Amino acid sequence: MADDLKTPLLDELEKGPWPSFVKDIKSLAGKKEMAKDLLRQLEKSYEDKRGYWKHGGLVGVMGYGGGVIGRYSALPEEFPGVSHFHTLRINQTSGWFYTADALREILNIWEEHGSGLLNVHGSTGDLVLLGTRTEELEPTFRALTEKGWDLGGSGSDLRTPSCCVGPGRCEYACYDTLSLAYNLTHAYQDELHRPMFNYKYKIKMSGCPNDCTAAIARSDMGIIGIWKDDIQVKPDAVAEYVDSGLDVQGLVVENCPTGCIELDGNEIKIDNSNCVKCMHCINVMPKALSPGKERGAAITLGAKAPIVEGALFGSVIIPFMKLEEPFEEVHDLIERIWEFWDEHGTNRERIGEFIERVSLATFLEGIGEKPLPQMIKAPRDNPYVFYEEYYAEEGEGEK
Amino acid sequence: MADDLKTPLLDELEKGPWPSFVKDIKSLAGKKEMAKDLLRQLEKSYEDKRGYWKHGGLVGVMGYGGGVIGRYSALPEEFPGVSHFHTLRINQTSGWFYTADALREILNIWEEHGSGLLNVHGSTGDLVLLGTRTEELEPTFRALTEKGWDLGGSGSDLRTPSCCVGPGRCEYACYDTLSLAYNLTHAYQDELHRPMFNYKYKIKMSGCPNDCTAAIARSDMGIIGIWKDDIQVKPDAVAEYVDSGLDVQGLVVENCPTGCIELDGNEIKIDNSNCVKCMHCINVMPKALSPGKERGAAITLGAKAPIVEGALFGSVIIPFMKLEEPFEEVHDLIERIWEFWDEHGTNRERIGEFIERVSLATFLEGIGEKPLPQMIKAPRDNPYVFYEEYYAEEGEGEK
Amino acid sequence: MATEVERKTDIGPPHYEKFLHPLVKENYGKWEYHETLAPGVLMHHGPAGDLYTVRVSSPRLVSINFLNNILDLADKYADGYLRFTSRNNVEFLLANKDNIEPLKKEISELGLLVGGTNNAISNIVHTQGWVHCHSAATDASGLVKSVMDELAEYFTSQKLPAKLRIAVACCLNMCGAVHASDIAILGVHRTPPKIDNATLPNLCEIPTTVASCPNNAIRPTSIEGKTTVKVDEDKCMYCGNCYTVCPAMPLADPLNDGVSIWVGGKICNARSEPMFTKLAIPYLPNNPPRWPEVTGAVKNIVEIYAANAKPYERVGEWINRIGWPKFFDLTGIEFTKYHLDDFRHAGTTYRRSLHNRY
Amino acid sequence: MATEVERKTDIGPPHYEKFLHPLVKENYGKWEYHETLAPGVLMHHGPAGDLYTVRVSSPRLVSINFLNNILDLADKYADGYLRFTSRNNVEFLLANKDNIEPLKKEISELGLLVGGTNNAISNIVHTQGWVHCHSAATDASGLVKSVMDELAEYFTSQKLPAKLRIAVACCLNMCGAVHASDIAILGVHRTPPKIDNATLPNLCEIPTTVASCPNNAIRPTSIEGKTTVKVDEDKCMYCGNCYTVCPAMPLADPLNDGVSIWVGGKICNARSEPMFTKLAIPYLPNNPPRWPEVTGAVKNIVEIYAANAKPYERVGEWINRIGWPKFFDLTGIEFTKYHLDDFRHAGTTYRRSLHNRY
Ligand code: SRM
Ligand code: SRM
Ligand code: SRM
Ligand code: SRM
Ligand code: SF4
Ligand code: SF4
Ligand code: SF4
Ligand code: SF4
Ligand code: SF4
Ligand code: SF4
Ligand code: SF4
Ligand code: SF4
Repeated sequence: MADDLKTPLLDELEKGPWPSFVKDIKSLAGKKEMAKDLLRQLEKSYEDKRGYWKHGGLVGVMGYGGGVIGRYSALPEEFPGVSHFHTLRINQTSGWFYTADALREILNIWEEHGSGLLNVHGSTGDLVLLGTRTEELEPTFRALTEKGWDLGGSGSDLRTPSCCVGPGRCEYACYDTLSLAYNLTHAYQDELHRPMFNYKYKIKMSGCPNDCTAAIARSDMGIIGIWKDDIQVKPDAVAEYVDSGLDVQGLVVENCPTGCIELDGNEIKIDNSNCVKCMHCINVMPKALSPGKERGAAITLGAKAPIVEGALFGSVIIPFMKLEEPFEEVHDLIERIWEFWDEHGTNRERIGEFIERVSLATFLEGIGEKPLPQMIKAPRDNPYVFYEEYYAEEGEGEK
Repeated sequence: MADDLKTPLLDELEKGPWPSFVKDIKSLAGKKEMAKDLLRQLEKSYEDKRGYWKHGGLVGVMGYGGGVIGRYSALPEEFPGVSHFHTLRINQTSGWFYTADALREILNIWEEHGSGLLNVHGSTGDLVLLGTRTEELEPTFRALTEKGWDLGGSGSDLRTPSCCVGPGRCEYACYDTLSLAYNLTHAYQDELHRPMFNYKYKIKMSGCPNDCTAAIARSDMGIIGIWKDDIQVKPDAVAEYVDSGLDVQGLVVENCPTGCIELDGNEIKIDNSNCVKCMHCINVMPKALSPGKERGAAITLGAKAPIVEGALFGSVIIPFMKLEEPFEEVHDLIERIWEFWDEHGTNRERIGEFIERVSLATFLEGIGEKPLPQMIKAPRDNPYVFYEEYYAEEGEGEK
Repeated sequence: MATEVERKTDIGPPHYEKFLHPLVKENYGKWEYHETLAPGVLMHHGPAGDLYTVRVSSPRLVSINFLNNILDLADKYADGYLRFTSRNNVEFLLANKDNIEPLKKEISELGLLVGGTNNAISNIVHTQGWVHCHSAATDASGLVKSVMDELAEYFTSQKLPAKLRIAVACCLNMCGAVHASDIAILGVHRTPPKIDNATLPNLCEIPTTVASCPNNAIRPTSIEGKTTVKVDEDKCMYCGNCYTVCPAMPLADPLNDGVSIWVGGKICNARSEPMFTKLAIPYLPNNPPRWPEVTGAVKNIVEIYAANAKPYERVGEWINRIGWPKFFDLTGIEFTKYHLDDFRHAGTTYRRSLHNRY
Repeated sequence: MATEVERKTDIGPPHYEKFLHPLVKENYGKWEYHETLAPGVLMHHGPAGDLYTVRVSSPRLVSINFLNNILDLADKYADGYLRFTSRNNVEFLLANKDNIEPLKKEISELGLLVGGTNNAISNIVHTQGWVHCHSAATDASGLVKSVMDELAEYFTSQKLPAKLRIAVACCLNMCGAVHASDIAILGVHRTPPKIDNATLPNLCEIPTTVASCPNNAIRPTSIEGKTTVKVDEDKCMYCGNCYTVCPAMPLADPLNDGVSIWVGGKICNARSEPMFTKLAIPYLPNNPPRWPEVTGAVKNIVEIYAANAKPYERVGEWINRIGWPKFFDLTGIEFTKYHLDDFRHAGTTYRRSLHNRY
């Protein structure tokens, strides 16, 4: 540790059982002026209770409009090591699977070109290389692409799609999340790298309603695995659970949101017509129960954080779609959505706010989908219907 | 029946098991030109599929601004009998209790001065005398007051308060609805008869959460009986229900919205800390269960029909208030509410819309009540808090 | 006008105690429990003795003749005491159990029905319609008569899974219970107000009229030098608020006015919280005198509900259990874009979870 | 820059198959079930054999040193395969059960924790804070470290009633999961933007800046002949959207910035539908480096929840069962006017029924 580094406040964060980011940054402070000045500036933030970063400028790599977040210290004289401190967002792999060797290649590049600090991963899913100078961006990018890595999204573009581990390690996956994430990221390279949308557009893919990527809360478009038919039941395994002492009545039956499970001795009966595919019973008894055989995904639109009309969860636009390679139906849908949003959305209007503004009915019409009762919690309760058909003296009409 | 009365369409409504208003109006057609022309005009409406009434004008009795709804036929030449067809709204009695003799006095007055037609009762609760001429209004009023009857509300005033049968015939009544309705109607005669509010203000009183007057849906102020302590249980009577074959488990326990009842053989145990006073268990087993002993009412504000911001249910402003004669606490509350609404509300803005516009927090401050978690379903989920306390260099402040 | 007596005002309604049956007075606030002896017949038990209530249908729009008949029965069987309910039924209050049957007989001779208690369809809360209101898009009394003729068996029996409350209102003002009923029938306009430019400038205050529109569809304009208003037809959703404020903007339109059907509202707190009524059928034609499309639609919903709901499950509770897709499925009602909310809180009605039935 | 090779663009991420352990490839899409062998250790059973996952804490903000250590362990115990989770934990994928214990030992020697599975508090989803973002009202990494130090035992055990997900975000943009977490910690500003009139006219487009405010608090104004903006302080609710659009309107205010605490959100559809997080504590001071008020408040909520919830009941489900009044009661958190919603759909949060606990 450099002896000119005095960070008494941050030093407090080296204590305690949880791994310490301070310790980790310090481990680089000897070789990286950037790491050292980051700690110094952060120490000052801890003293003064405020950040010292300037609003980012327009920096990036040639031909791309996204993937880099510009960042400059507000105190560059005091902390020259972080006078530039831009991040690069690198497309992670589907499901965040890596080999040690592949990751080492990235680390080596980053050791050479940047701060040596990373976020593994960013909240959207990217591998975030945290902190480098403007003049290093292009060389870093070149080195990365040579090893097969590309930048992710930022700004008003398609953001790096992300997906759960899915069929890679999960028995619940109702479609191949890894394959779809790969497919979409490649299909929409232009949209990912060249911001031309009204605002950001995030896609998250979860293989089942457990939604381990938080698609319903954090993605403009959520593609969430689901099934249409009956839950698959292995009666022997049910009996085993019961015999093993699992309180199936209390923990499973009584927690079913629609009360559609009945336990009779060590047999269960599910009224699948009332099952809302919540996953709970399957989660508790994975050896005995699994999603049905008619599998696919529901597609939701519009989730986002609260800026500015309040946070939204995604809302179901396609209650069920079969998902099979080459995923043409998904492409077709995505393109219809983007086209309509592009034409009628306004600047900085996320798709969720857009749908609320133009109304779900108009939106469905715009993208060419029929209204279905699965898209709503309940029909309208107010009588303010914009009737479009009417009768005129001469016969029937439409406004 | 007058033989010049041809109403082939309306005649269809004389058939069928449900009592026929047409038959009833016809029974007067011989003696009342008003009834006859009402039928004729109505027949025309049935032919043409539209009403033939003109927008009411300003008619009433001297010194009152409400209680009369003016109405004129749009076709006075064709239907002179209903060229004027005003209604008088008469204050019903608490709980709509009458004696035959008292009602006969009203009927006699109405036979003399009006159409002989009535609504028993109007949706707000008044006894509605349906159809008379402008010049009859004052004599009718005089005759009515002589017999002890007064007009109800209309326009932007306090509307006729109404209440459920309550302690008059219901074992569930948590306070004396009849007495409070009488008390309020008399206490606020001026507000009832002289419209000076921003808009109408309806008060409905139900003795328990069954809410047999629909206070939560149809009154700007709902006063709904409730208790705070434990449901009273008669164990013997519970056992009797069980023994008699009532499916207490299926019909009571499993229908409790918070699952706070347990049935053990023929004993029940209620976790009253989780009971939300929904009444269901008491409704199913009235001989065995009854509301607790610490009784009073919850007070809700703001219910209304959809014009113009959408329908509202009342929202809890006072989670619990003891209600005992002379009801001073209620008066005090009502006056604080009216004062604040009067000062800050706008024209044609019901109290429910007013609260939503200024916000519940502001409203509570305005009427001098503290915020309580019982007033909401859940705290805010958006982060747009208008913080009012802040620190300035010189110390603490408040905006 | 005979001798001049002082004119009274602000006397308020008479004290209710005058109208309480002696048995009611004695049991006042001390009632212990009640039982339903038969459809329309209740027994309330109190320390001073049992009170018997006989509940009788009323069209609500009645004549003095109707009431005189009722009052005579009250004198004959109920010691002259009676009351009306919050849903406009008549209730005879009897101290003597033996009077129940003779009273029922005479009621029936008058062409009236006994019932409406417990798991019945009680009287319909309704409004004025073409009988009295300028604003009506349909008639109320005729609709009620037509619907209740179809459903009378549910008034006189208690065979439904739970109480079923119906409301009728003749325009969007919803004078009554439409927004919180198991089934509601609502008169609707479907074309914008027709502006009477000849009278408007004299009859209406322009700023108030403009301000009355919740959707800012009304703009001031000038015709032949006089200030009047025009309506942006694309923004109008036919609420009628302008007409309430300005008589020169009527919405009535015989070709297009009609009726919409709503379901699933409730008021009481029993089990579930109060619920708003939701759109089931956006439009059915006005077809007087019998409105067969409306009565058919309502009866269909009642029967599907009766066949499928569990005991104590109100219409809205039943739909919440089976889900809206199933409701549309079972009733055969078409799901349309009109069912999708597009008003203020529309977003809160979207399905924002994966909980769905297919 | 060495020899000039053709610069590649738009190559997208590498194909995931390259990174799948052979056992994963064989079992791909054929997994049958899983078991949790110990906190942080999962076994997934597939026809080609069992896969063992060891989940390890990560501060997410890491150095190449940290990762190199991790990668060495992957080589040594997991045939060089690893993955990261959607909550930023590291997962080693082992074909050999015998490697679990030695791996755990080395992990612990590195000062890392194994856990986060099942009914645990998993890693905190968080954001940049004072480490990188211009917008931050607090630090994220320091808060996470402080909170997780307090709660580490819940990461390494599975003793909670259900999963408990925590999120931290350093400003209202909520880059992460704040709006749908069991517990969320949110950096807040409490004073309006301070306008830098010297630079604003050059840096910002006035109409865009004015339009950015959701509450119309921003108006154009002129100072010394230059067009700039002013803020109506009564209308500002400190959302920071103007600052995102216009750098000359910073909100940072060391005296007043701080942290709010939110509870009861969830994402998965298990049992109940996804729920938003709701306000629990409107404001706690920024007190670096350890934020004792915040860690204390979070720990209190976790412990009260742990002691009172039923199995499988997430924080929000627990609160829904016991009711908000009881939540405030049990946790001792003060209920204030700030808890009452006053934004767009505020009315939908009012208690519009009699269902209440006292
Ligand atoms: C780096 C990252 C946080 C992190 O530490 O992980 C991040 C950082 C920023 N986000 Fe974010 N967001 C990041 C994921 C998110 C997420 C989570 C997600 O994607 O799942 C959200 C919530 C979901 C959503 O999209 O709504 C999110 C919602 C926002 C918002 C609010 C958007 C809204 O509509 O409410 C803004 C503000 C904006 O867009 O103007 C924002 C803006 C920003 C900016 C660009 C700040 C700004 O105002 O310009 C931040 C740059 C910080 C910096 O210095 O690097 N960020 N941002 C995440 C991206 C890493 C990655 O690519 O993997
Ligand atoms: C007579 C009555 C209907 C009936 O047949 O029973 C009635 C009749 C009228 N109501 Fe009503 N309302 C009547 C009870 C109601 C109720 C029910 C209640 O009070 O429980 C409501 C719904 C609850 C509420 O107050 O919101 C009701 C909500 C309206 C509204 C919509 C108000 C709103 O804020 O949404 C209007 C329109 C207005 O106020 O401008 C309205 C307006 C009217 C007017 C005055 C028409 C108008 O636009 O000026 C009607 C006069 C009809 C006529 O020709 O007599 N009436 N009105 C009811 C009063 C009788 C009585 O005094 O007992
Ligand atoms: C007479 C009346 C009060 C009055 O002051 O006039 C009344 C009287 C009783 N109600 Fe009611 N209710 C009356 C209107 C209502 C209303 C208001 C309405 O319909 O507009 C409601 C709310 C309806 C709703 O939720 O939409 C109402 C919801 C109840 C309930 C809850 C029903 C449920 O959903 O479970 C009960 C409990 C029960 O039936 O056991 C109840 C129970 C009762 C009891 C049993 C109370 C008692 O112990 O005496 C009375 C006889 C019930 C019956 O008819 O079966 N009363 N009751 C009203 C009769 C109206 C009618 O002619 O049919
Ligand atoms: C690895 C990961 C997916 C990935 O692609 O990275 C994952 C993996 C699994 N999840 Fe998950 N979930 C993962 C994030 C999530 C998230 C998203 C989040 O936390 O932001 C959720 C939604 C959380 C929420 O509702 O707020 C999530 C909600 C679930 C649930 C539902 C829990 C519940 O409330 O009942 C289950 C079911 C269960 O645990 O039995 C589940 C079940 C599982 C299973 C058992 C699936 C399986 O059979 O393999 C996996 C191990 C669970 C465990 O950790 O105990 N997973 N899971 C994520 C691990 C994050 C971490 O490091 O802790
Ligand atoms: S979302 Fe479903 S399929 Fe994907 S990892 Fe989670 S539980 Fe498995
Ligand atoms: S998935 Fe959920 S709704 Fe369906 S049966 Fe299982 S617990 Fe019930
Ligand atoms: S509201 Fe309650 S007290 Fe009043 S009549 Fe109905 S059940 Fe009885
Ligand atoms: S009143 Fe309702 S909530 Fe309370 S115990 Fe009875 S059924 Fe349950
Ligand atoms: S509902 Fe409309 S038409 Fe019917 S009485 Fe009320 S205001 Fe008149
Ligand atoms: S009917 Fe309603 S929406 Fe149409 S112009 Fe009149 S006030 Fe506006
Ligand atoms: S939450 Fe706010 S401060 Fe934190 S990274 Fe996101 S934009 Fe920056
Ligand atoms: S912080 Fe938000 S509310 Fe305040 S001025 Fe800026 S944009 Fe408007």
